[in-house]
Amino acid sequence: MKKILGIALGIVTSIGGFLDVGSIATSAQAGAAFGYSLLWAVLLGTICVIFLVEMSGRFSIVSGHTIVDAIRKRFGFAGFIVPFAASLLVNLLVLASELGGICVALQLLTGIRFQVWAIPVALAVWLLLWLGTFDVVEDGTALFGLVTLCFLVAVFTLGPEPRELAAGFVPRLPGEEHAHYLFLAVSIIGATIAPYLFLFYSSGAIEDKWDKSYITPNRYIATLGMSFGAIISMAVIVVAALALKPEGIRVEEYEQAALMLVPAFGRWGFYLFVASLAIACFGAALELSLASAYSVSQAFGWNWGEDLEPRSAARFSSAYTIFIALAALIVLSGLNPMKLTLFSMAITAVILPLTALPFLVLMNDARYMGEHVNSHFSNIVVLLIVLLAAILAVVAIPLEIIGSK
Amino acid sequence: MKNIDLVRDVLDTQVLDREQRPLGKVDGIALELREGSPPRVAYLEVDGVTAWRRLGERYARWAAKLARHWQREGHPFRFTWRQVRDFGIDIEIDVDAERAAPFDLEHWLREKLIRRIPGGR
Amino acid sequence: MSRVIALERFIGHIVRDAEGRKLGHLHEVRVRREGDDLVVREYVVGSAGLLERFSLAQFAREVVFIFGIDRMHGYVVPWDSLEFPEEGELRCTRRAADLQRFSAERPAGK
Amino acid sequence: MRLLGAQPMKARIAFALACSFAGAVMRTLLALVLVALAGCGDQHEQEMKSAASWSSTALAVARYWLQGDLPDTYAKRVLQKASEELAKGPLPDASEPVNQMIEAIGKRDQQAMRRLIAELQAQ
Repeated sequence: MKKILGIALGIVTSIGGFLDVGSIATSAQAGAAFGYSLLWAVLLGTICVIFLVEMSGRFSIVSGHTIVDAIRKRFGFAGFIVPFAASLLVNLLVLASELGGICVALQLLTGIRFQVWAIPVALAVWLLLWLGTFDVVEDGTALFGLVTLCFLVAVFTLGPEPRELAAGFVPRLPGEEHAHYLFLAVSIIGATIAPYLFLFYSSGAIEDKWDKSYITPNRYIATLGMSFGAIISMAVIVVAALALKPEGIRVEEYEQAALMLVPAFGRWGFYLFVASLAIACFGAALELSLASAYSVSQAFGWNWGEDLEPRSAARFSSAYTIFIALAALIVLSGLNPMKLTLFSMAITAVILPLTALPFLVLMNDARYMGEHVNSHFSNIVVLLIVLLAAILAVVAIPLEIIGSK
Repeated sequence: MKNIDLVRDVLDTQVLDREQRPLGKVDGIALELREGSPPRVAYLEVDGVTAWRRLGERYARWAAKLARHWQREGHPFRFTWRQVRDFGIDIEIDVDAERAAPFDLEHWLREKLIRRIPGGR
Repeated sequence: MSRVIALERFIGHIVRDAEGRKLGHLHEVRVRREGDDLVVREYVVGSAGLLERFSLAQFAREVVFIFGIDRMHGYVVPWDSLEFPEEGELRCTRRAADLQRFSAERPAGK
Repeated sequence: MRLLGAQPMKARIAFALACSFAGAVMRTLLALVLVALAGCGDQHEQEMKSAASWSSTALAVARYWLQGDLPDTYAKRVLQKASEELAKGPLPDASEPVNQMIEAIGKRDQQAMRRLIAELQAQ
């Protein structure tokens, strides 16, 4: 019974963690510009992230170690430090995007410029980590994250044509704007396979003290949780395709995205969008800050844990404190939050092999995994998707930069 | 386990103190090259500067300059195989982490940062 | 006379044999527990040693077509045949032909 | 745990599905990369699209505001943004009616708003 509750909670958690600024921004743009035709990118990313999240849970359960910890041991300090630094940098950009998302939500609501909100928002995120425990962070994010289900409700209210919807899952060349289509496909994949998700999940399995009896629940949590998250992500695409595309509105700014729920919910639509954006970003910002502090601590062998008092894990607490402060500075600098988000997502796709491939090597290491090593099937799926996403991202990013002057 | 692969099994392994508190990683391994008999492991090091030296001397200098702010004494922290209480995926050694040199940064941050923030005590 | 070296700084460095030919990179040091001491038995040199370190031999064989693993090889250098100089490259005092081969297919000494 | 070993039939179906999906993905993306490399970004066309999108945004905001679906602060803010973007782009004339829309919201003048919508649509 307790386990079923755990599974349910895990699923809900991943919805909260899954939908973040990246998914909202990329999906809204994709739906508004290309209708349903990028749904396949969410599907592709989701398949990969299900495998990765399941693996990271399994890895921690079986080996008792977190991923970062084990990667450093296997690859040595010199081999580890470059991918590690790269992933931290990307985490920082994504965290800045998340904070930016919250600030934009507040700007939409109050009309006060988003930069003004950077410091209060960063403080709020930090304060929750400083005073809260792991359960507060995880479950709180999860429960509030349910607001994002409104996108799913909107899909049913607006009633998309099922056949057209299904066609979106088959990759096809769009009529025009190929470079932008490619860039969005890459960004969607990057937003879906966020490395912090599985780093966080692996640390979570340790913090929650999962034992071997969790191997099967872990599989359900990963699959169902990530799938539900993906469905909401897809719902954003569909709603944008139905509400914005016919009007001829392209999402270049969050202001435009904020209109997408109005046709479905009328005057509540605007507030629901703002709430979804703020809450999803807030949850993701918490998880990102934690995931980054976890990885720094695990990389250098420090004591870590969200349940510890800041005083007894000073290096860990300082890590997220500094991290959030840096991200707040990026928001303060006034970079366009939408552009920042999209580029962070595309860069996530570029560095994906750096985090995912070493992890894949560990998953095949019988010293850690014993009989629970990866199947060929999961190796190949992850390998292919990750490499594909990275190669495409390398092509797509320069094209997008040229295209948007 | 009678035979051990030093690079795979020991280098960069998590070191725990006698109460299972994380102390750091095995950042360096010192070999004593002896005349006429096989080299032996003299001691293992847990020290940030040692780790950065593996990337190059320049990084070690930067790390050392930075570390001077919080380091007190006993750097680099070294232990011998004799102090190892348990060796598996982690290495557990017979010391008290709170009093060991690798915790200098922890103490320094508590002192300079955490204590000054409300709720940090 | 004994001398203490920082082993971690030699990992990944090139090893040359007695005739100056490149053997490969130093990837692993095998030690044996003797009382409270760890005593070196042999060094593993060459790319196969790297696979051994990553416990990748199995995995690599499965994706043989990507990495071309059949061309990977290595040598086992006994403890008394590797010199750590103060300056310059690591030297093996034996010739490559006299060393035990190490292949990813059949890990030596197992 | 070995997926292929434990469930041969299911795995084979999954594998076939995966292969066809992967194949479609690969083909499309390859084609995309080629096409994208060939004709990358017409600057003028891009700006036209952006301007058209901002003017559509203004229209939608105005309409939703008339329905009472949008709070004033937000509506004003988007229109402000739209007018700035339009003034920069290839359709600078469209920015004037958008500016007047902001005034109309300030005065809560629904009559004027309807007129401005028609005016903007005419452009």
